[in-house]
Amino acid sequence: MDATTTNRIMERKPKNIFTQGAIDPAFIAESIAKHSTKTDIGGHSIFLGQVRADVIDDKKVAAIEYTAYEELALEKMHIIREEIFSKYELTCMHVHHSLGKVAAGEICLFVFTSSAHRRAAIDACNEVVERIKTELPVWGKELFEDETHQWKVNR
Amino acid sequence: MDATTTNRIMERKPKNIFTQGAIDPAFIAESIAKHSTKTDIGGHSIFLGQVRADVIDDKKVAAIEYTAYEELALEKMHIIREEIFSKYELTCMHVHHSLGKVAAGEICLFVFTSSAHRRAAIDACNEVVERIKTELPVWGKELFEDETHQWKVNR
Amino acid sequence: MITVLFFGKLAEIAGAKAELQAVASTDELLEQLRLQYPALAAEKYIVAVDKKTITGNTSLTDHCTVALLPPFSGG
Amino acid sequence: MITVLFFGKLAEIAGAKAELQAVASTDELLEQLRLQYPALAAEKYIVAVDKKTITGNTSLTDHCTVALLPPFSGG
Repeated sequence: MDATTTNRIMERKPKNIFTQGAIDPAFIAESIAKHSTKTDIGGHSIFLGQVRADVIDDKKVAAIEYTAYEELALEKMHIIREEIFSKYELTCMHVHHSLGKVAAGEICLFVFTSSAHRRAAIDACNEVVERIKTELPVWGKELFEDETHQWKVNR
Repeated sequence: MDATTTNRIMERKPKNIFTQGAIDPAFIAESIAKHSTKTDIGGHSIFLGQVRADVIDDKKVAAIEYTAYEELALEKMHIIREEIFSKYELTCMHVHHSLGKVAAGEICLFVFTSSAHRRAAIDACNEVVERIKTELPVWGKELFEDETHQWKVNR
Repeated sequence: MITVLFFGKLAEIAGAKAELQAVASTDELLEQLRLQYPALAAEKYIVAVDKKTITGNTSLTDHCTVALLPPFSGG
Repeated sequence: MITVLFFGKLAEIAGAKAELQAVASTDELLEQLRLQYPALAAEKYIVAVDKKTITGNTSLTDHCTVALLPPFSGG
Protein backbone atom coordinates (compact mmCIF):
# COMPACT_ATOMS: atom_id res chain seq x y z
CA MET A 1 0.00 0.00 0.00
CA ASP A 2 1.45 3.38 -0.92
CA ALA A 3 1.40 6.48 1.29
CA THR A 4 -1.58 8.07 -0.46
CA THR A 5 -3.72 4.98 0.06
CA THR A 6 -2.63 4.80 3.70
CA ASN A 7 -3.54 8.45 4.22
CA ARG A 8 -6.92 8.01 2.60
CA ILE A 9 -7.64 5.04 4.87
CA MET A 10 -6.54 6.84 7.99
CA GLU A 11 -8.65 9.91 7.21
CA ARG A 12 -11.90 7.94 7.08
CA LYS A 13 -13.36 6.71 10.32
CA PRO A 14 -13.40 2.89 10.49
CA LYS A 15 -16.90 1.42 10.34
CA ASN A 16 -18.06 -0.45 13.42
CA ILE A 17 -18.37 -4.22 12.92
CA PHE A 18 -19.17 -5.21 16.50
CA THR A 19 -22.59 -5.98 17.82
CA GLN A 20 -23.54 -7.00 21.37
CA GLY A 21 -24.66 -10.65 21.60
CA ALA A 22 -25.85 -12.92 18.79
CA ILE A 23 -26.64 -11.78 15.24
CA ASP A 24 -30.37 -12.10 14.56
CA PRO A 25 -31.43 -13.89 11.33
CA ALA A 26 -34.01 -11.09 10.87
CA PHE A 27 -31.13 -8.61 10.70
CA ILE A 28 -29.53 -10.75 7.98
CA ALA A 29 -32.82 -10.71 6.04
CA GLU A 30 -32.98 -6.91 6.29
CA SER A 31 -29.40 -6.65 5.03
CA ILE A 32 -30.26 -8.82 2.02
CA ALA A 33 -33.51 -6.94 1.29
CA LYS A 34 -31.69 -3.58 1.28
CA HIS A 35 -29.71 -4.72 -1.77
CA SER A 36 -32.75 -5.04 -4.03
CA THR A 37 -32.29 -1.43 -5.15
CA LYS A 38 -28.74 -2.20 -6.31
CA THR A 39 -29.72 -3.77 -9.60
CA ASP A 40 -26.13 -4.08 -10.84
CA ILE A 41 -25.63 -6.94 -8.36
CA GLY A 42 -25.85 -10.49 -9.76
CA GLY A 43 -24.58 -12.53 -6.81
CA HIS A 44 -24.28 -12.37 -3.04
CA SER A 45 -22.00 -14.56 -0.97
CA ILE A 46 -22.67 -14.91 2.74
CA PHE A 47 -20.72 -16.65 5.46
CA LEU A 48 -22.25 -17.18 8.90
CA GLY A 49 -20.31 -18.43 11.90
CA GLN A 50 -22.46 -20.35 14.38
CA VAL A 51 -21.43 -21.32 17.91
CA ARG A 52 -20.94 -25.10 18.16
CA ALA A 53 -21.87 -27.08 21.29
CA ASP A 54 -18.54 -28.93 21.23
CA VAL A 55 -18.02 -31.60 23.86
CA ILE A 56 -14.56 -31.47 25.47
CA ASP A 57 -13.71 -33.96 28.23
CA ASP A 58 -17.42 -34.71 28.73
CA LYS A 59 -18.26 -31.03 29.15
CA LYS A 60 -20.46 -29.29 26.62
CA VAL A 61 -19.93 -25.73 25.35
CA ALA A 62 -23.05 -23.70 26.24
CA ALA A 63 -21.87 -20.36 24.80
CA ILE A 64 -18.87 -18.39 23.65
CA GLU A 65 -18.07 -15.04 25.20
CA TYR A 66 -16.24 -12.73 22.80
CA THR A 67 -13.95 -9.86 23.71
CA ALA A 68 -11.83 -7.71 21.40
CA TYR A 69 -9.24 -4.98 21.32
CA GLU A 70 -11.90 -2.96 19.58
CA GLU A 71 -9.98 0.06 18.29
CA LEU A 72 -7.21 -2.09 16.84
CA ALA A 73 -9.73 -4.58 15.38
CA LEU A 74 -11.67 -1.81 13.65
CA GLU A 75 -8.53 -0.25 12.19
CA LYS A 76 -7.38 -3.66 10.99
CA MET A 77 -10.81 -4.43 9.51
CA HIS A 78 -10.74 -1.11 7.71
CA ILE A 79 -7.45 -2.01 6.05
CA ILE A 80 -8.75 -5.48 5.12
CA ARG A 81 -11.82 -3.84 3.59
CA GLU A 82 -9.74 -1.46 1.46
CA GLU A 83 -7.47 -4.27 0.29
CA ILE A 84 -10.42 -6.51 -0.60
CA PHE A 85 -12.08 -3.71 -2.59
CA SER A 86 -8.91 -3.07 -4.56
CA LYS A 87 -8.45 -6.79 -5.26
CA TYR A 88 -12.03 -7.79 -6.20
CA GLU A 89 -14.74 -6.06 -8.24
CA LEU A 90 -17.23 -5.81 -5.43
CA THR A 91 -20.41 -3.78 -5.23
CA CYS A 92 -20.48 -3.94 -1.46
CA MET A 93 -19.27 -5.73 1.63
CA HIS A 94 -20.64 -5.94 5.16
CA VAL A 95 -19.10 -7.55 8.24
CA HIS A 96 -20.67 -8.07 11.66
CA HIS A 97 -19.01 -9.82 14.60
CA SER A 98 -20.53 -10.49 18.01
CA LEU A 99 -19.10 -9.33 21.32
CA GLY A 100 -20.21 -10.71 24.67
CA LYS A 101 -22.08 -13.96 25.12
CA VAL A 102 -23.43 -15.95 22.15
CA ALA A 103 -25.22 -19.22 22.96
CA ALA A 104 -24.58 -22.48 21.08
CA GLY A 105 -26.67 -22.48 17.90
CA GLU A 106 -26.59 -18.69 17.56
CA ILE A 107 -24.80 -16.67 14.88
CA CYS A 108 -21.57 -14.86 15.90
CA LEU A 109 -20.16 -13.79 12.51
CA PHE A 110 -21.86 -12.45 9.37
CA VAL A 111 -19.81 -11.67 6.27
CA PHE A 112 -21.72 -10.47 3.21
CA THR A 113 -20.20 -9.60 -0.19
CA SER A 114 -21.96 -8.69 -3.45
CA SER A 115 -20.81 -8.31 -7.05
CA ALA A 116 -22.07 -8.19 -10.64
CA HIS A 117 -20.71 -11.69 -11.37
CA ARG A 118 -20.57 -14.40 -8.72
CA ARG A 119 -16.83 -15.17 -8.69
CA ALA A 120 -15.77 -11.86 -7.10
CA ALA A 121 -18.35 -12.06 -4.30
CA ILE A 122 -17.51 -15.70 -3.51
CA ASP A 123 -13.72 -15.26 -3.53
CA ALA A 124 -13.86 -12.03 -1.54
CA CYS A 125 -16.15 -13.58 1.08
CA ASN A 126 -13.78 -16.53 1.57
CA GLU A 127 -10.76 -14.27 1.91
CA VAL A 128 -12.47 -11.92 4.37
CA VAL A 129 -13.51 -14.83 6.60
CA GLU A 130 -9.96 -16.21 6.67
CA ARG A 131 -8.48 -12.80 7.41
CA ILE A 132 -11.00 -12.08 10.19
CA LYS A 133 -10.05 -15.34 11.89
CA THR A 134 -6.30 -14.77 11.68
CA GLU A 135 -5.86 -11.00 11.79
CA LEU A 136 -8.52 -9.49 14.07
CA PRO A 137 -7.68 -9.16 17.78
CA VAL A 138 -10.80 -10.95 18.99
CA TRP A 139 -10.95 -13.74 21.58
CA GLY A 140 -13.55 -16.37 22.27
CA LYS A 141 -13.99 -17.88 25.71
CA GLU A 142 -15.86 -21.20 25.53
CA LEU A 143 -18.22 -21.38 28.49
CA PHE A 144 -19.17 -24.91 29.53
CA GLU A 145 -22.49 -25.90 30.99
CA ASP A 146 -20.85 -26.42 34.42
CA GLU A 147 -19.65 -22.77 34.36
CA THR A 148 -16.00 -23.63 33.82
CA HIS A 149 -14.40 -22.30 30.63
CA GLN A 150 -11.51 -22.62 28.20
CA TRP A 151 -10.09 -20.22 25.62
CA LYS A 152 -11.02 -21.01 22.05
CA VAL A 153 -8.24 -21.81 19.58
CA ASN A 154 -8.77 -21.12 15.87
CA ARG A 155 -7.63 -23.77 13.41
CA MET B 1 -21.57 -44.24 -8.70
CA ASP B 2 -22.24 -47.96 -8.16
CA ALA B 3 -25.58 -49.67 -8.78
CA THR B 4 -26.54 -49.74 -5.09
CA THR B 5 -26.08 -46.00 -4.74
CA THR B 6 -28.04 -45.40 -7.94
CA ASN B 7 -30.87 -47.58 -6.67
CA ARG B 8 -30.93 -45.83 -3.34
CA ILE B 9 -31.18 -42.45 -5.09
CA MET B 10 -33.92 -43.56 -7.44
CA GLU B 11 -35.99 -45.00 -4.60
CA ARG B 12 -36.18 -41.73 -2.74
CA LYS B 13 -38.43 -39.05 -4.11
CA PRO B 14 -36.45 -36.00 -5.28
CA LYS B 15 -37.00 -32.91 -3.11
CA ASN B 16 -38.63 -29.95 -4.82
CA ILE B 17 -36.29 -26.98 -5.33
CA PHE B 18 -38.61 -24.77 -7.37
CA THR B 19 -40.59 -21.89 -6.04
CA GLN B 20 -42.91 -19.58 -7.97
CA GLY B 21 -41.53 -16.04 -8.33
CA ALA B 22 -38.77 -14.37 -6.30
CA ILE B 23 -37.24 -15.79 -3.11
CA ASP B 24 -38.20 -13.63 -0.14
CA PRO B 25 -35.37 -12.51 2.23
CA ALA B 26 -37.74 -13.37 5.12
CA PHE B 27 -37.77 -16.99 3.90
CA ILE B 28 -33.96 -16.96 3.95
CA ALA B 29 -34.04 -15.68 7.55
CA GLU B 30 -36.41 -18.49 8.55
CA SER B 31 -34.13 -21.05 6.93
CA ILE B 32 -31.17 -19.71 8.89
CA ALA B 33 -33.11 -19.55 12.17
CA LYS B 34 -34.21 -23.20 11.83
CA HIS B 35 -30.57 -24.27 12.11
CA SER B 36 -30.12 -22.93 15.64
CA THR B 37 -31.17 -26.32 17.04
CA LYS B 38 -28.38 -28.04 15.08
CA THR B 39 -25.58 -27.17 17.48
CA ASP B 40 -23.00 -29.30 15.66
CA ILE B 41 -22.92 -26.65 12.92
CA GLY B 42 -20.01 -24.17 13.01
CA GLY B 43 -20.40 -22.47 9.62
CA HIS B 44 -23.02 -21.71 7.00
CA SER B 45 -22.26 -20.71 3.43
CA ILE B 46 -24.96 -19.03 1.38
CA PHE B 47 -25.06 -18.03 -2.26
CA LEU B 48 -27.84 -15.81 -3.58
CA GLY B 49 -28.42 -15.10 -7.24
CA GLN B 50 -30.01 -11.70 -7.89
CA VAL B 51 -31.52 -10.56 -11.20
CA ARG B 52 -29.35 -7.82 -12.75
CA ALA B 53 -30.84 -4.91 -14.70
CA ASP B 54 -28.32 -5.34 -17.51
CA VAL B 55 -28.44 -2.84 -20.35
CA ILE B 56 -28.16 -4.45 -23.80
CA ASP B 57 -28.34 -2.22 -26.91
CA ASP B 58 -29.87 0.59 -24.82
CA LYS B 59 -32.60 -1.68 -23.47
CA LYS B 60 -32.76 -2.49 -19.77
CA VAL B 61 -33.63 -5.91 -18.33
CA ALA B 62 -36.74 -5.49 -16.16
CA ALA B 63 -37.11 -9.14 -15.11
CA ILE B 64 -36.11 -12.70 -15.92
CA GLU B 65 -38.76 -15.33 -16.55
CA TYR B 66 -37.58 -18.82 -15.63
CA THR B 67 -38.85 -22.10 -17.04
CA ALA B 68 -37.51 -25.61 -16.44
CA TYR B 69 -37.87 -29.21 -17.45
CA GLU B 70 -38.92 -29.77 -13.87
CA GLU B 71 -38.90 -33.56 -13.55
CA LEU B 72 -35.47 -33.84 -15.16
CA ALA B 73 -34.12 -30.89 -13.14
CA LEU B 74 -35.29 -32.43 -9.85
CA GLU B 75 -33.79 -35.81 -10.70
CA LYS B 76 -30.52 -34.16 -11.66
CA MET B 77 -30.52 -32.02 -8.49
CA HIS B 78 -31.11 -35.15 -6.44
CA ILE B 79 -28.00 -36.76 -7.93
CA ILE B 80 -25.95 -33.59 -7.37
CA ARG B 81 -27.13 -33.56 -3.74
CA GLU B 82 -26.05 -37.16 -3.16
CA GLU B 83 -22.68 -36.58 -4.79
CA ILE B 84 -22.06 -33.42 -2.75
CA PHE B 85 -22.95 -35.21 0.50
CA SER B 86 -20.56 -38.06 -0.28
CA LYS B 87 -17.77 -35.60 -1.16
CA TYR B 88 -18.09 -33.06 1.69
CA GLU B 89 -18.77 -33.44 5.42
CA LEU B 90 -21.98 -31.45 5.42
CA THR B 91 -24.62 -31.20 8.10
CA CYS B 92 -27.23 -30.00 5.62
CA MET B 93 -27.86 -28.42 2.25
CA HIS B 94 -30.85 -26.51 0.85
CA VAL B 95 -31.45 -25.28 -2.69
CA HIS B 96 -34.24 -23.02 -3.96
CA HIS B 97 -34.62 -21.79 -7.53
CA SER B 98 -37.29 -19.47 -8.87
CA LEU B 99 -39.67 -20.28 -11.72
CA GLY B 100 -41.74 -17.64 -13.51
CA LYS B 101 -41.03 -13.93 -13.36
CA VAL B 102 -38.39 -12.43 -11.05
CA ALA B 103 -37.88 -8.66 -11.23
CA ALA B 104 -34.46 -7.00 -11.36
CA GLY B 105 -33.12 -6.70 -7.81
CA GLU B 106 -34.98 -9.78 -6.59
CA ILE B 107 -33.46 -13.12 -5.55
CA CYS B 108 -33.80 -16.06 -7.97
CA LEU B 109 -31.39 -18.62 -6.45
CA PHE B 110 -30.68 -19.57 -2.84
CA VAL B 111 -28.03 -22.21 -2.05
CA PHE B 112 -27.38 -22.90 1.64
CA THR B 113 -24.81 -25.37 3.03
CA SER B 114 -23.79 -26.00 6.64
CA SER B 115 -20.98 -27.94 8.28
CA ALA B 116 -19.06 -28.32 11.55
CA HIS B 117 -15.99 -26.58 10.10
CA ARG B 118 -16.26 -23.80 7.53
CA ARG B 119 -14.23 -25.30 4.66
CA ALA B 120 -16.76 -28.04 3.79
CA ALA B 121 -19.73 -25.64 3.73
CA ILE B 122 -17.89 -23.07 1.60
CA ASP B 123 -16.48 -25.55 -0.93
CA ALA B 124 -19.76 -27.45 -1.24
CA CYS B 125 -21.73 -24.23 -1.78
CA ASN B 126 -19.39 -23.13 -4.59
CA GLU B 127 -19.60 -26.48 -6.31
CA VAL B 128 -23.38 -26.68 -6.05
CA VAL B 129 -23.78 -23.20 -7.59
CA GLU B 130 -21.52 -24.12 -10.52
CA ARG B 131 -23.33 -27.40 -11.09
CA ILE B 132 -26.77 -25.77 -10.93
CA LYS B 133 -25.73 -23.31 -13.63
CA THR B 134 -24.29 -25.93 -15.98
CA GLU B 135 -26.32 -29.07 -15.29
CA LEU B 136 -29.91 -28.13 -14.51
CA PRO B 137 -32.35 -27.82 -17.43
CA VAL B 138 -33.53 -24.33 -16.50
CA TRP B 139 -33.87 -21.37 -18.87
CA GLY B 140 -34.00 -17.66 -18.21
CA LYS B 141 -35.76 -15.27 -20.56
CA GLU B 142 -34.57 -11.69 -20.06
CA LEU B 143 -37.55 -9.38 -20.35
CA PHE B 144 -36.72 -5.82 -21.36
CA GLU B 145 -38.64 -2.75 -20.24
CA ASP B 146 -40.05 -2.34 -23.79
CA GLU B 147 -41.55 -5.87 -23.59
CA THR B 148 -39.11 -7.42 -26.04
CA HIS B 149 -36.89 -10.23 -24.72
CA GLN B 150 -33.77 -12.29 -25.26
CA TRP B 151 -32.70 -15.69 -23.93
CA LYS B 152 -30.14 -15.53 -21.14
CA VAL B 153 -26.75 -17.17 -21.72
CA ASN B 154 -24.74 -18.42 -18.72
CA ARG B 155 -21.03 -17.70 -18.69
CA MET C 1 -47.36 -42.00 -30.19
CA ILE C 2 -44.24 -40.01 -29.32
CA THR C 3 -44.46 -36.86 -27.19
CA VAL C 4 -41.97 -34.11 -27.99
CA LEU C 5 -41.20 -31.36 -25.47
CA PHE C 6 -39.56 -28.07 -26.47
CA PHE C 7 -37.91 -25.76 -23.95
CA GLY C 8 -36.56 -22.21 -23.81
CA LYS C 9 -36.18 -20.54 -27.18
CA LEU C 10 -37.18 -23.77 -28.96
CA ALA C 11 -40.67 -23.53 -27.47
CA GLU C 12 -41.01 -20.15 -29.18
CA ILE C 13 -40.27 -21.83 -32.49
CA ALA C 14 -42.28 -25.04 -32.17
CA GLY C 15 -44.60 -24.60 -29.19
CA ALA C 16 -44.15 -26.37 -25.86
CA LYS C 17 -45.35 -29.79 -26.96
CA ALA C 18 -45.96 -31.88 -30.08
CA GLU C 19 -47.23 -35.41 -30.66
CA LEU C 20 -45.92 -37.54 -33.49
CA GLN C 21 -47.02 -40.93 -34.79
CA ALA C 22 -44.82 -43.70 -36.12
CA VAL C 23 -41.28 -42.37 -35.79
CA ALA C 24 -38.74 -45.12 -35.27
CA SER C 25 -35.67 -43.15 -34.16
CA THR C 26 -34.50 -39.76 -32.92
CA ASP C 27 -32.79 -39.05 -36.26
CA GLU C 28 -36.09 -39.59 -38.06
CA LEU C 29 -37.92 -37.48 -35.50
CA LEU C 30 -35.44 -34.59 -35.75
CA GLU C 31 -35.66 -34.66 -39.54
CA GLN C 32 -39.45 -34.40 -39.39
CA LEU C 33 -39.20 -31.52 -36.90
CA ARG C 34 -36.72 -29.60 -39.04
CA LEU C 35 -39.01 -29.94 -42.03
CA GLN C 36 -41.94 -28.68 -40.00
CA TYR C 37 -39.96 -25.92 -38.17
CA PRO C 38 -37.08 -24.76 -40.41
CA ALA C 39 -35.95 -22.25 -37.75
CA LEU C 40 -34.84 -25.20 -35.57
CA ALA C 41 -31.86 -25.76 -37.86
CA ALA C 42 -30.15 -22.63 -36.56
CA GLU C 43 -30.52 -23.61 -32.90
CA LYS C 44 -28.21 -25.48 -30.54
CA TYR C 45 -29.78 -28.16 -28.36
CA ILE C 46 -29.27 -31.56 -26.81
CA VAL C 47 -31.86 -34.34 -26.88
CA ALA C 48 -33.23 -36.37 -23.99
CA VAL C 49 -35.29 -39.54 -24.42
CA ASP C 50 -37.34 -40.40 -21.35
CA LYS C 51 -35.24 -37.97 -19.29
CA LYS C 52 -31.90 -39.45 -20.37
CA THR C 53 -29.72 -37.31 -22.60
CA ILE C 54 -28.54 -39.13 -25.71
CA THR C 55 -25.51 -38.54 -27.91
CA GLY C 56 -26.24 -40.56 -31.05
CA ASN C 57 -29.26 -41.85 -32.93
CA THR C 58 -31.62 -43.69 -30.57
CA SER C 59 -34.55 -45.92 -31.45
CA LEU C 60 -37.94 -44.83 -30.13
CA THR C 61 -40.85 -46.93 -28.91
CA ASP C 62 -44.45 -45.95 -28.47
CA HIS C 63 -45.09 -43.64 -25.45
CA CYS C 64 -41.52 -42.28 -25.47
CA THR C 65 -41.02 -38.66 -24.45
CA VAL C 66 -38.35 -36.80 -26.38
CA ALA C 67 -37.16 -33.41 -25.09
CA LEU C 68 -35.16 -30.80 -26.99
CA LEU C 69 -33.02 -28.81 -24.56
CA PRO C 70 -31.23 -25.59 -25.58
CA PRO C 71 -28.19 -24.43 -23.51
CA PHE C 72 -29.14 -24.11 -19.84
CA SER C 73 -29.26 -20.65 -18.26
CA GLY C 74 -30.58 -21.13 -14.74
CA GLY C 75 -29.36 -19.39 -11.58
CA MET D 1 2.93 6.74 32.66
CA ILE D 2 2.55 3.67 30.48
CA THR D 3 -0.84 1.94 30.13
CA VAL D 4 -0.76 -1.83 29.67
CA LEU D 5 -3.79 -3.69 28.27
CA PHE D 6 -4.22 -7.45 28.68
CA PHE D 7 -6.63 -9.47 26.53
CA GLY D 8 -8.15 -12.94 26.46
CA LYS D 9 -6.55 -15.39 28.83
CA LEU D 10 -3.89 -12.82 29.81
CA ALA D 11 -6.58 -10.63 31.36
CA GLU D 12 -7.42 -13.52 33.68
CA ILE D 13 -3.82 -13.56 34.85
CA ALA D 14 -3.09 -9.85 35.13
CA GLY D 15 -6.42 -8.04 34.96
CA ALA D 16 -7.57 -5.98 31.99
CA LYS D 17 -5.36 -2.98 32.58
CA ALA D 18 -2.24 -1.89 34.47
CA GLU D 19 -0.37 1.39 34.75
CA LEU D 20 3.38 1.50 35.08
CA GLN D 21 5.75 4.40 35.76
CA ALA D 22 9.16 4.92 34.28
CA VAL D 23 9.72 2.01 31.95
CA ALA D 24 11.99 2.87 29.04
CA SER D 25 11.39 -0.08 26.71
CA THR D 26 9.09 -3.02 26.01
CA ASP D 27 11.77 -5.49 27.16
CA GLU D 28 11.94 -3.71 30.51
CA LEU D 29 8.15 -3.61 30.72
CA LEU D 30 7.75 -7.31 29.96
CA GLU D 31 10.39 -8.19 32.54
CA GLN D 32 8.51 -6.20 35.20
CA LEU D 33 5.23 -7.88 34.22
CA ARG D 34 6.73 -11.38 34.39
CA LEU D 35 8.03 -10.66 37.88
CA GLN D 36 4.65 -9.41 38.98
CA TYR D 37 2.63 -12.16 37.17
CA PRO D 38 4.78 -15.31 36.92
CA ALA D 39 1.95 -17.14 35.07
CA LEU D 40 2.58 -14.88 32.03
CA ALA D 41 5.79 -16.77 31.28
CA ALA D 42 3.82 -19.82 30.10
CA GLU D 43 1.64 -17.81 27.71
CA LYS D 44 2.04 -16.99 24.03
CA TYR D 45 1.33 -13.42 22.97
CA ILE D 46 2.37 -10.64 20.65
CA VAL D 47 2.87 -7.04 21.75
CA ALA D 48 1.40 -3.87 20.26
CA VAL D 49 2.62 -0.37 21.12
CA ASP D 50 0.04 2.31 20.33
CA LYS D 51 -1.88 -0.20 18.19
CA LYS D 52 1.13 -1.24 16.11
CA THR D 53 2.44 -4.73 16.63
CA ILE D 54 6.16 -4.88 17.32
CA THR D 55 8.65 -7.68 16.76
CA GLY D 56 11.73 -6.54 18.72
CA ASN D 57 12.51 -4.37 21.72
CA THR D 58 10.89 -0.94 21.35
CA SER D 59 11.49 2.19 23.37
CA LEU D 60 8.53 3.64 25.21
CA THR D 61 7.62 7.23 25.91
CA ASP D 62 5.20 8.64 28.44
CA HIS D 63 1.47 8.04 27.57
CA CYS D 64 2.26 4.99 25.45
CA THR D 65 -0.29 2.17 25.42
CA VAL D 66 1.15 -1.33 25.31
CA ALA D 67 -1.16 -4.25 24.60
CA LEU D 68 -0.44 -7.96 25.14
CA LEU D 69 -2.39 -10.04 22.61
CA PRO D 70 -2.71 -13.83 22.91
CA PRO D 71 -3.51 -15.85 19.73
CA PHE D 72 -6.69 -14.54 18.09
CA SER D 73 -9.81 -16.72 18.14
CA GLY D 74 -12.58 -14.63 16.64
CA GLY D 75 -15.26 -15.80 14.21
